Amino acid sequence: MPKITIDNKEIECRAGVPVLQAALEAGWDVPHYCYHPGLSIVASCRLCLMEMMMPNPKTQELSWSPKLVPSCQTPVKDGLICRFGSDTVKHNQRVCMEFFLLNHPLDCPVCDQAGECYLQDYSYKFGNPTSRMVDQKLKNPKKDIGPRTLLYQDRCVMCSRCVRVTDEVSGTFELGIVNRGSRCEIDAFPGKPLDNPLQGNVVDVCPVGAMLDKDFLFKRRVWELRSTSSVCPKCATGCAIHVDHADNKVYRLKPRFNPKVNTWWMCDEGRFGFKYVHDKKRIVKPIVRRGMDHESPDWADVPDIVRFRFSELVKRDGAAKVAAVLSPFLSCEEAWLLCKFIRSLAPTAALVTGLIPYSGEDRKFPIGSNNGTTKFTILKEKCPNRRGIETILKAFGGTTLTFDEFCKKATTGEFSAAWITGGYPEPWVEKETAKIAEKIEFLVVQDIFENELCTGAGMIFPSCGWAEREGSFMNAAGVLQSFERAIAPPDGAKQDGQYLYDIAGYSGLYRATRIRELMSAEVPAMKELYVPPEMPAHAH
Amino acid sequence: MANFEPILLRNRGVTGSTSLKVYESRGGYRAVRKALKMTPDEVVEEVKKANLRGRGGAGFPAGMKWSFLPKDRTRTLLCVNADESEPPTFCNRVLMETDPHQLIEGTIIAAYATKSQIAYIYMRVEFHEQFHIVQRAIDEAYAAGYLGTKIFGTDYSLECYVHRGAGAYVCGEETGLIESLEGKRGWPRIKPPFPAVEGLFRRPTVVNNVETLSCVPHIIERGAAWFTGIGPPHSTGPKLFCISGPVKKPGCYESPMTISVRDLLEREDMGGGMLPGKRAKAVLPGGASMGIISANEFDMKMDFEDPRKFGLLGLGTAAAVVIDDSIDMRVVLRNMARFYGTESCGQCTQCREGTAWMHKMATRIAMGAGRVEDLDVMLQTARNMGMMPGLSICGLPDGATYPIETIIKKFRGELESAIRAQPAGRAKRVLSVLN
Amino acid sequence: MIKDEDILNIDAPQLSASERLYLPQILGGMKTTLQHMGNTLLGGKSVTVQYPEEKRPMRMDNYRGVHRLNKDEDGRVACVACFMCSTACPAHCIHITAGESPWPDREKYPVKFDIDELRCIYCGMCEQACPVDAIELTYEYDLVGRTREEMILDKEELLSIYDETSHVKHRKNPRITGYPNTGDRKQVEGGPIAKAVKHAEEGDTA
Amino acid sequence: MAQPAGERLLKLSRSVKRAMSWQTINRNLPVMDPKAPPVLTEAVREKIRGFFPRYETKRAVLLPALHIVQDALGHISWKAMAEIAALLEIQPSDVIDTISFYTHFWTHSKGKKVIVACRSVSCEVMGGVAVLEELKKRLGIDEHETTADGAYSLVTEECLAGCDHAPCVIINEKLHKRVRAEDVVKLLADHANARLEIPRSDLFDAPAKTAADPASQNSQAEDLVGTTSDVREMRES
Repeated sequence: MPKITIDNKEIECRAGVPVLQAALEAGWDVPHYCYHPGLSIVASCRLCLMEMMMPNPKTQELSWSPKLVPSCQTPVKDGLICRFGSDTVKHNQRVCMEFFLLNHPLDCPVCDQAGECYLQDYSYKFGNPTSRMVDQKLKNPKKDIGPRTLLYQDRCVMCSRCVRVTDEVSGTFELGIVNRGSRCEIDAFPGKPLDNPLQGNVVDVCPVGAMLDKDFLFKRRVWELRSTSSVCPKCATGCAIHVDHADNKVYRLKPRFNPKVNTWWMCDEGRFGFKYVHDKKRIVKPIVRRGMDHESPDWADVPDIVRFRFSELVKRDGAAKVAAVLSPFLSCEEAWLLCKFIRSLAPTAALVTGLIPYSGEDRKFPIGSNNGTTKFTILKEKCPNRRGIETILKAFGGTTLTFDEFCKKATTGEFSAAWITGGYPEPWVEKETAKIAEKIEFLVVQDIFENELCTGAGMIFPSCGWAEREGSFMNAAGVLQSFERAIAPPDGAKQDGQYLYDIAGYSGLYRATRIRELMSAEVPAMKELYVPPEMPAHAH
Repeated sequence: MANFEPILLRNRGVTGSTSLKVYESRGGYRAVRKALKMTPDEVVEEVKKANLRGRGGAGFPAGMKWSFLPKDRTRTLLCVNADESEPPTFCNRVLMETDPHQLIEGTIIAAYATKSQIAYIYMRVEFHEQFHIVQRAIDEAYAAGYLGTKIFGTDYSLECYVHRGAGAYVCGEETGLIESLEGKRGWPRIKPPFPAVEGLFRRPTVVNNVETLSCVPHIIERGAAWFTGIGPPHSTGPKLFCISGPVKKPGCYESPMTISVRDLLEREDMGGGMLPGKRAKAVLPGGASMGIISANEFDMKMDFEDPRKFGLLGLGTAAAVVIDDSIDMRVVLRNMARFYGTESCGQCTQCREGTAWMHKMATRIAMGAGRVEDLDVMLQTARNMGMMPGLSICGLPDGATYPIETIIKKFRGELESAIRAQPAGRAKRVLSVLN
Repeated sequence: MIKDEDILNIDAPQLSASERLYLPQILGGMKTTLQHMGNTLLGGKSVTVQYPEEKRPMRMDNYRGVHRLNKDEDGRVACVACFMCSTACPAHCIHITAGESPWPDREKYPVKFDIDELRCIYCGMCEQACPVDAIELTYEYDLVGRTREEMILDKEELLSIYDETSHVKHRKNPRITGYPNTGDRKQVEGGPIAKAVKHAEEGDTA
Repeated sequence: MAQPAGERLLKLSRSVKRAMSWQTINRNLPVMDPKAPPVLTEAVREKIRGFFPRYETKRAVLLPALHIVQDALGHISWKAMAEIAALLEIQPSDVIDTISFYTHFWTHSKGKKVIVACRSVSCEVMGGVAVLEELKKRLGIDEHETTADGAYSLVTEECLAGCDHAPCVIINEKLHKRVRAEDVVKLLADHANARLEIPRSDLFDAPAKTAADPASQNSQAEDLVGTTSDVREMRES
């Protein structure tokens, strides 16, 4: 680990990073626009310039170099001495901020970026309060550069991050820079809009309000949003994300830095795939069938009903006639609780891995990259926790089945009681699968939307969207990540974990961390929860 | 040195000087034969000894540049910078239209010294005639076996292509030129890595100016000692000086770097004095980017060192334009600001925004709606954009700073009185219409 | 902690004999009452007003009554839906839904703009926060309603209050965010500076 | 996509005309008809391919290719850009990126002859402004415009490196030296004012072999959709 000295303070930093990154991680707030740790370095914003000690070419004596050097372009080297606190550096920052704001429309009140805008933050911290320019500002119209993204050209600071994202991350090259000098603009070729599956990252990397998401446009001011750490449930990659929500509503998802999984990026499929959480057609109440009637019991009575029905059947038909289908949308904790419950009543019950949804092929980015150069992958496995469920089933042992095996056995009437969990955002029960409902005497269906199994179900539980639950997912690469609850479940519904907790015989409030402790004692693979390093503000 | 025998321009005025036959009959392609008998390192050493400083503007020694190439390189490329876009410079144009074979010979020697396989001549698109002249000369050289595979019967092969630019000043910067050659926008690259290590197509690349390369055959032929004997020790060799503006004989003249601006302006074998009825007020002595000198500074020596003493950036391209006293200094200021405003590439913030802002202010001043404080803002903006050693990727903003700063500093009285002579409140009214 | 030496004990002042009679004070009070009575009976000048038929004159410019939403010169809502007022509101009584504006000179406008007048504490922070002076408190104080819902004023009601009050209390300082002089660059004849100079020259001769 | 391309373009151009400050340029729609025949002839393509061996990457051929296309078509239309991109195996956005950087390339159709007036400091000192004004007056057009008959386009350039002959003007390839305002009429009337007097190299063609034909190139619609600001159209501001 090289040691460098910034502003007379010696810090230890990671090898191979630029001085700027080291300074940001060590707590300095160095203004910068064009630098992004996940993109190539262009050193064009000239805002992160620093003074550096250099040997004099003639005398070899160390002295402050007369030229300010870009800290984003200078790699750390043991013994490097630099400073950000000197007057020259500060003067340059002030001057640069004036230049950045010369042609900026200053329309913060109507700009969606206001509140998380680097231009605002840096102006407050490093800039001048007034502009000396009295002449007319350059004005550019906004551009509809893609089906999901708008470009407000006059707010642009020409950091070219967006262009580099399309060049280096997605590999689709839709964006380019047109014109030169102060008339430089970002643009796409007409008819070749920004529509790649990773295009949302362009909005994330934009340090100002030039690139905006049509989906979030004008919906909320960002300071009203609260951010919760979560994991994207849309595919087995399991990108670390932030769920931004307000008033019990999810407004947008943003990627969260995770060096092991998604680095700084996420795909559009995940980014805009949260809408089902607010679907009006969701199941929000537990439902019990009594004869031909359906009624919705009080949550307090639910554990007794479930236990009674299951134990009755176990007594009658034996423990082996019970099965639990664990959907890959369940968190590890929920799956563990369900297994625990089923096995406590029926020790030889079959545990089944739920249906794994696949769609298309794995997509690697940048397009045309191979294993060594891939920066991002969208997997064809469209569920977050297949590997977690499998790990838990393995730990429980006994009869474990795949979903197909279960269906085959169920159609021959091998099970008299089953608990089938769903939680799939898309319809998942096929005609063949629906038939098993007739063959199972007591069927518990736990799903987010009503499905074909529900008609034959003895009991229906509302499942919650992942933003309403807490727990952990294990992605396809085996990284276990926790996600927190962002919003409350809809009225009447209860978090899956909570009612499973109650049914499993625990009392009190369900906390994923507690279950994880209990679980990891039994399932050693669940011990290693990966928490990505917290990045300082403005670090990317 | 009044009767200095021209070296680079020795074929000027000779009929058919652009043809291979005439060039060879006047001693051409002797140097390259001599050089091909030497080892490449010896050629580099000779040029280094001659202290041939680059004629493109920065004055970096050419031999030194060549010696920065990595020793274990497999493929080197040579770029000839014929993108002469600095106003009011035209010496490369004169060299190419009078003596294209001299350039080709210099290119071959430089390519041999740097062990390059391909030489690209990056020529600005406005040089239409010059392109045809050089291209035809190259064709002739190919036909004669001076270019192509196994040139002059040796084992050395060299391809030489002309690459035409498309109208961008910044492509005269070496990394901008390289980017442009790669088919991209001419945005200068961040350094390091320097082109000598990683340049065109990520290979070691040498970029030299036309005039620099035209000197090379003479150094090889007559030796470094002869070359260093010309001119003062820090500024050796013959240099082309351009003069334009209202003088009797505007044009390109060759001389050692011992002359002063006054010599260039008034000597009979050079500018020949001002046109009747005109009086010189100022001179931009080294191309636009170096800055301006007023009439009482005409004794400035035109070499690599002296201009710094007069607040200028350097010698630049040694192309002087004379501004007579009928010209309003506000117009010159506007012209300079406009040039950098339109030619800034837009990569670095200071340059992109600063040059455009100065253009706006200078235009307003020139149109008679300036304010005295605009001069101060311009001066500060110019400095904020970065004076040497610069804040940006390339030197363009430094080049933009010097003319603006020297014009405002040296002609502040004139500018201020012009602004004060405007009708009262006019600037305010103009600004109210603008905003 | 308050220290003992910081505490100052003050004894009640002793009243004099005449003060203990209270008569001068009583007489002083009676004098005012009689004066007003005399004025009413003889001069016909009444102190009380017959509210709500009559209203007392008041300082219109700084009274903090019911809100209004200002309109711009073209009669459009001046609000740009920046949410500054709802952010500043300590009572959380302003609820805005923003949308893309149908007008070319602005991009955002309030689709819905509700103020819960019962939650409002009339502190005037919304007025302070507004960057375009679109929300203002008026001199209207007699706000009544039969239900709580009625007391939530929507955009139309707030705009109609502007119509009712704007002749008395003008919009403070109409400004607009963004683009004061807009226009397609290609439509401008000559450059903007040249145009401005020409304009100024016309002014010079005039 | 049921609408015919012409209709769509017309609609698009109308929407651009109507738009004001918050005008939105739509990049989702192609501005060219994908079914229209290619604008680059095989001869032009062959000429471009001839440059491939000179450079290590195909992208590096972009500048020569643009010169060739501009010489053949008079300007580089959106369709031409897309075809060049396909030929050089790069993205069209890279082509517009490069084109827009250089002042020499035109995305709009231009006249048969392009007059480039120098406005550098030497030319301005020697009276270049008067020449430019005279040119504007005689042609009846402003900078960056084309005469109605498509004969001339007028542009300005920062320096033509002909300062010893200031003020100078280039018409197509020919440099006219020491042009005085009173010479302009004669200059424009001269049919040979764009002819180069020296023998040409055949590496590049003489420019503007074809006349600007607005109807054939859909240039009207293309002009309207063009980039929002243009360094080539930078006037006094």
